[in-house]
Amino acid sequence: MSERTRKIESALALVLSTVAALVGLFWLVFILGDLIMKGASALTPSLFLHNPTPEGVEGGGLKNAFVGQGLITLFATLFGVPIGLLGGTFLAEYAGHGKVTRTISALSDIMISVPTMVVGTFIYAVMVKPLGHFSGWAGSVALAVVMVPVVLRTTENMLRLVPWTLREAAFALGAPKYKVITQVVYRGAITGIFTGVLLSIARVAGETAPLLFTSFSNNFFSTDMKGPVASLTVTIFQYAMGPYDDWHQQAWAAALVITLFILVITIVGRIFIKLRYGNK
Amino acid sequence: MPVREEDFRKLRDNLLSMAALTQAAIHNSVVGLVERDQKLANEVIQGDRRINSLDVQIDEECINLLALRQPMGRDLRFITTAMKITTDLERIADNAVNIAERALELDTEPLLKPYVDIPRMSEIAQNMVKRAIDAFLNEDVEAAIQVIRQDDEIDDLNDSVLNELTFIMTQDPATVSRAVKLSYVSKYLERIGDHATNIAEMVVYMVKGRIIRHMLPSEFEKLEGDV
Amino acid sequence: MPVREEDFRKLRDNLLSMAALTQAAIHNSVVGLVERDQKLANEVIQGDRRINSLDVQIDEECINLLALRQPMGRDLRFITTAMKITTDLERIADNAVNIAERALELDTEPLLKPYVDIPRMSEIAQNMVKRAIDAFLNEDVEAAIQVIRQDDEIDDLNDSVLNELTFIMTQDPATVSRAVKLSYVSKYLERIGDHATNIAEMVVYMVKGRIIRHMLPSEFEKLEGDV
Amino acid sequence: MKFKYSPMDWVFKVVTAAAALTIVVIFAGILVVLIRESSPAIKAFGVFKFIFSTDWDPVKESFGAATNLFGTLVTTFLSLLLALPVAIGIAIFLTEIAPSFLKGPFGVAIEMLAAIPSIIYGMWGLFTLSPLMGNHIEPWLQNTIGKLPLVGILFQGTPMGVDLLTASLILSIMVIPFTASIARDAFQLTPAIVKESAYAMGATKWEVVKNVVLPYSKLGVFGGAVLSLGRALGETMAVAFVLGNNHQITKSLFDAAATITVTLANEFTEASGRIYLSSLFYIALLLFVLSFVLLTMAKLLLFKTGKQESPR
Amino acid sequence: MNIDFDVKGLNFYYPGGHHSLKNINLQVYKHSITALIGPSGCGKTTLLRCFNRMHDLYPGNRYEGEILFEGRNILTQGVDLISLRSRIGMVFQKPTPFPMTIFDNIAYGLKLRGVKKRGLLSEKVEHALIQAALWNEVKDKLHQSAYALSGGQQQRLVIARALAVEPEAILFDEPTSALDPISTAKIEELVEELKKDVTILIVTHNLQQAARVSEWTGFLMLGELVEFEKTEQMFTSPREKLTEDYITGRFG
Amino acid sequence: MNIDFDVKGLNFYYPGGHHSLKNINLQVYKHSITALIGPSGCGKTTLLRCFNRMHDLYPGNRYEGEILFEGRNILTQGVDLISLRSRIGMVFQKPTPFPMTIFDNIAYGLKLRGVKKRGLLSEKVEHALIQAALWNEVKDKLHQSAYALSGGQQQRLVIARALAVEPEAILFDEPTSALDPISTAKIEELVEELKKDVTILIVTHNLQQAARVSEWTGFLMLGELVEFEKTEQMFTSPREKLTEDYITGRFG
Ligand SMILES: Nc1ncnc2c1ncn2[C@@H]1O[C@H](COP(=O)(O)OP(=O)(O)OP(=O)(O)O)[C@@H](O)[C@H]1O
Ligand SMILES: Nc1ncnc2c1ncn2[C@@H]1O[C@H](COP(=O)(O)OP(=O)(O)OP(=O)(O)O)[C@@H](O)[C@H]1O
Ligand SMILES: [Mg+2]
Ligand SMILES: [Mg+2]
Ligand SMILES: O=P([O-])([O-])[O-]
Repeated sequence: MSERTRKIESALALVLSTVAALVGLFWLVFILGDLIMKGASALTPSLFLHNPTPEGVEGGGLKNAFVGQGLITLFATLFGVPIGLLGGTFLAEYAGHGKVTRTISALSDIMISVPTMVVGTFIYAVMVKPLGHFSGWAGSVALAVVMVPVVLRTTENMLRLVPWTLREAAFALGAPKYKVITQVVYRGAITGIFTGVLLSIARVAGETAPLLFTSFSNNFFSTDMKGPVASLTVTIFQYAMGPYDDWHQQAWAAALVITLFILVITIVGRIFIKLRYGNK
Repeated sequence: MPVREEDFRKLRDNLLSMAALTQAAIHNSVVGLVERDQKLANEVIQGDRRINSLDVQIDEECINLLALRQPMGRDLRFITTAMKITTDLERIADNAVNIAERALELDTEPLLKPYVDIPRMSEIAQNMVKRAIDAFLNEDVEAAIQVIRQDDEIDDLNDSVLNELTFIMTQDPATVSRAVKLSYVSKYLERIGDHATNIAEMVVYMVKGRIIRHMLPSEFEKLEGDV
Repeated sequence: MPVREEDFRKLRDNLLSMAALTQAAIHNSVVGLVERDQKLANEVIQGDRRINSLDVQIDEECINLLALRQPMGRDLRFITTAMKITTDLERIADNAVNIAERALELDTEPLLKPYVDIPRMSEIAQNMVKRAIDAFLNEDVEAAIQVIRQDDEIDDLNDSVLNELTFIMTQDPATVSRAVKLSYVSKYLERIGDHATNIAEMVVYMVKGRIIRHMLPSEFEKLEGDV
Repeated sequence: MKFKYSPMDWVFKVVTAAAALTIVVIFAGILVVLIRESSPAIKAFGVFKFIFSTDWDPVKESFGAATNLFGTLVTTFLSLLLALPVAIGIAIFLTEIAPSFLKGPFGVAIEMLAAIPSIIYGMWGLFTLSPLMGNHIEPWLQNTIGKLPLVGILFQGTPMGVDLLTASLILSIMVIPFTASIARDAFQLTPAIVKESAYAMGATKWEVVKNVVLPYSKLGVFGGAVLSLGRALGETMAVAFVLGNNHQITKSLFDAAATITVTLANEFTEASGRIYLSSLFYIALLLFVLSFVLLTMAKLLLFKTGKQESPR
Repeated sequence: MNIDFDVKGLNFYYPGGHHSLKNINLQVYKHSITALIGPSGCGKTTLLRCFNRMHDLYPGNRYEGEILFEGRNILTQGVDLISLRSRIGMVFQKPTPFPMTIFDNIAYGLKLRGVKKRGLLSEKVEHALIQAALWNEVKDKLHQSAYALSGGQQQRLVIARALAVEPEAILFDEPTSALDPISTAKIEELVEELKKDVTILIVTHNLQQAARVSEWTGFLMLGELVEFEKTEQMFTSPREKLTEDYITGRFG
Repeated sequence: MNIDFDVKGLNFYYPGGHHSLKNINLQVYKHSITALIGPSGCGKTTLLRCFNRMHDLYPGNRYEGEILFEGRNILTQGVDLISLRSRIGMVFQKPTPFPMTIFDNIAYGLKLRGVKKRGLLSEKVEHALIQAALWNEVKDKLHQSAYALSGGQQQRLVIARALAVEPEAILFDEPTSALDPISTAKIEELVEELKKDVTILIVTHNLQQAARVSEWTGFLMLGELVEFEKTEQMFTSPREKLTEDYITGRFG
């Protein structure tokens, strides 16, 4: 190949990549733009302050779904994060690189990618069917199940990023192991772990599938976790499928809210990571 | 890598001691001769051990510094020069011992003639040694060049002493043994001057980073111009 | 860090050349004296420049090696020893020049007596120089110790030459000037022996890593036992 | 030699170990529960028969997974086909081409695309993309590529916008940022000096990318692709709206279809009858096993390649 | 000179029976600097890590023989590793500041020992920083993260951290191999300074460094201690041919 | 001796106007080894990277002055960087094997130049590996990944890769600072060997290394070339007081 053809080939490839980038950008602008346009108009105070009106009746809001979503996500976080965190700690700090660790790590990786729909059916079978009714708890547990492997793996990875010499340095000062972990290693990985937690919240906040058959939905305001609890995502699903323009409007608005929530969390998380690990 | 100030100080101190002892040896050997002071002459002979051991010590220090500090540039030249200088100092002291030995021998014989030139030579020699070492420690090229010049004085004195002694011997065979010994003393002092000159030359090399020993006079003049 | 074989080879070659030239100088100066060969004597005097420049060159090589290769252990000892050895070799050559100068002076005067001891001393001196340098290059302590022993022979010869000359002078004042010069020649050869001894002592130090110069005989004996 | 534990050390270790074991428990739990719940259907339809049967008749209570599997596999495959080149292009643009002031914002934009929840994609697909596809793009495709021999088959039927193609497109849009950011991260792991080395030999920018950056990060990119595959495989909400949930195996991309996840989302809560619900559990089990097998294979593969030539 | 550590017939085996130290015998003198040199993989680090039993962090490592420290063998089962390690500091190849403020880094070891009073802590932190020649550079930012310091400063911080608990000895494992020459020079100066108060063992790849800082040098090869000697002796006229060949660069 | 590079009044500015090289003048002689030394941040790397215009990879860098290479100024706009760089090799601080087999690594530059014949490639690859003193160690695994080699071998591989295209000059940027002493010695030996065929410019932090391998040495400080000199002269009796102080360790 002559130098000329090499240069032309190079230029061509670069143009194609740029086009690909523009395609990606196009979709983002398209989707977000659409979402904002359609969602912003329904973004009224009453959306947050009122509960849904009966089917077919205009007006009302999604207060129940906002509160329900908050509750479910909160409890999911309370269940999932400690387990993931401690589990990740075990893998990184105690189990070394042996078979047990590798198996659990691999299982977690697989669990991260396992369809969340399956988790929904699983929780349905163990928590909803035996009791005979949907419940907020079931929703929280389902989301927690989705969260655990995510938190566990990020924790493990972040802890492994902490150089071994740092631990040895702490041991060399005469610190017992649990102190080494809690006082030195955790601190070294704190930003990473925190980001992992944030991202896992962002991840489950947008989940619909695991909630469909667990917390289900509730047209009324309810903070009773023992019964069905409304959630934004399931509500969006129902409203979008529904026949009323009014529902569609509210679905768009809810979609906008939840998307913004997730985007903010994600961006904050990324910023943390960037500050800490200086990802070029 | 840096040679530490304290290493240098130690080296300097030892060199100064060695130079001082050497000067004293020259002085005492000649005084021993002139004043027929056997004790002094014997002291010089005894004292040589101390000078020898300083020589060894300085050499060892220098080798240690070379091994342990990897000196470069000026420091390297300083240390290698120190090693070579001690050889000369030690040799100067040996010459002083030789003078002291001759002094002891001559002490058993009557005075040949009053000593005039030899004490003079001794003074010049001591002065040269002192100044050469100072020039070394102060890295002072000009002082060193003056030392080199001074050597001519001592050479001239030596020539005149030899001529005189040869004359005396031819006049009176009985003086031969004493005169030969005295000619040796003069020769020893001349040698001391040579060694001091050597030291001075090495100082010039050290400071200028160039070797002037064995230079042609013309080259030498040129160098002086640079100072 | 490794000093390269080629650096050593060059250093060795230069040292060998210097030693060979020095030996030749001793040989030629004495032959010049004995056979009244002015040309040879002049050659020695001229030839000294070459030896001097080798001295400078070897010193520079050594300093460069110290600066550029940071030698340690044996290599360091070899290089520092080489630096000190050249001083002695150069001095040996100077002594040969002195002999040559005396040879030229004596050439204008009648023969004092047939030369017997002086050629003998010259041979021993040359032999000592050669063996000392060989001992250095081969790091051979035993050979070096033999050189140190040999010095006694030359010292004894020097003493007997001096006695004889003193006797001659006292007998016949006309001989004084020549006899004094001859005594110097003998003294120069004795000095050459001393320098060769010096070299040999440094070899022992280099190899054994200990300094034997200026040791008491008793210490020295002990050391020999180790060899 | 044993390390001396203080009591707190012991407690801490046991607690963390228990937490780690939760993963195993959940995993095993899912497997066991799903098998238990689907056992009536397993008994009724067996394994092979179920997989290859195209029946999905709640009335006759005759069920088979073939249509669901077909939809799942086709959408997954197509979406990846559409997404990969674009994703890698984006990654190249981000690491090698974009001027530094663009890198940051653009990277964030791509990550935002990845963070948008799938339900949003679904809704957007339903309300915006699907009409667009049905009214404009698909007819146009039919008139161009559809006229070609062989591939033409894929573009027959009435373009409705609720079909395999739209679903795959939505999936690919979802998967693009995901794959792109993994690929970009992998690209960025190429040390600057290795790239500089190639430039220093007189390579062009594309040659550096092709010969150094891509090979250097191929494992990472491959891993990203597999993860994307897993994503696409298990995605529910993005396709739930635009696939039509029609249990059929079709030749044309313009036909509606069903995937396992869509079927579950639409029918689970309404399923009446033991066998119907059990069959739904059965396909959930199949999905679980499918993704498990796929991800395991990918892991093993990655592990093997990783062992063979990991940069030190 | 007092003997601080007396290593007698020490053997060390990594898991799988890799015999990494073979019958090591040496004495480390109190308040002296002892360097360990030798080719890569000869066991320098392995030997160093015996002195504070760092090997016990990983399973399957086995010691034989004795290291007497104040007359007691620290290699026996019953030794309290936590208190042993709090008496013998260690500094690693790369700086290992903890993810805390500068102050907390230094105070960490003290807190482990139960020192809680703020005043006492401040005092000891200051003292340690002064000892480590870092005080002037950090006194205005004690409560900033330790990661804000440069590599060389971090390494001195780590040394200060080790010093704060007033250890009897400090083990250095190639403490400057990740640093630039200026920082290296500072650390070397500091190490020399420290020997007034502590016994120092230092592993280094760099012969020149061993030559510069240490008083005693041990040369290891293939897990054996070939020679142990006064440093000057070692580098100018070692006893063993192997040592000679190593220091003159005859082999790596 | 022929002049290979003639640097005249070179100034270099990083983006933001940081003036990193100030009026540099020096001559690099053909088939000689020239070392660049100086304290951290003095501009050694910056200077080296002017010779193959690596700075052009990043925006905002600016050259002033000239570097004549075969009489032509390589700092002008019109210069074809691709062909310039294919004539001047470069070796970095860390080994940079490409993610290919050993063979392909070496063949890479040749392939870029359009060499396709398998026979010719093999021959040139072998030749380059022999030149880089690596042939014996890798001849049985030419088709294994280059990452399987040790750090030192990788660095020699990178040198072989640079050699394969028969460059006129090779730029080395601290080529051994990531290597152990044995590998370092091998690379140094190799570099000395190479000057028979190529002109060598080497940046090093290690004075001893500059002393060992180079024939000419340039000492940089704060972006200025303080002294440029025969290496022996530089290390035994430099002209400038600054140089003297630097080499004797009076300052960093
Ligand atoms: N964790 C380990 N398990 C098994 N063998 C090991 C382990 N660590 C080191 N070794 C082996 O023990 C020997 C000594 O290793 P050590 O790290 O002490 O060498 P070193 O002298 O410090 O080398 P370096 O200069 O490269 O740091 C080597 O052969 C090494 O391969
Ligand atoms: N990309 C850059 N942008 C701005 N300034 C830079 C850049 N790279 C280097 N500099 C500055 O230019 C000066 C010279 O840097 P350079 O890397 O050439 O130094 P060096 O002598 O190679 O140092 P070292 O020995 O640490 O490698 C330094 O002050 C540095 O801060
Ligand atoms: Mg080590
Ligand atoms: Mg640099
Ligand atoms: O020792 P010298 O013979 O030169 O005086």
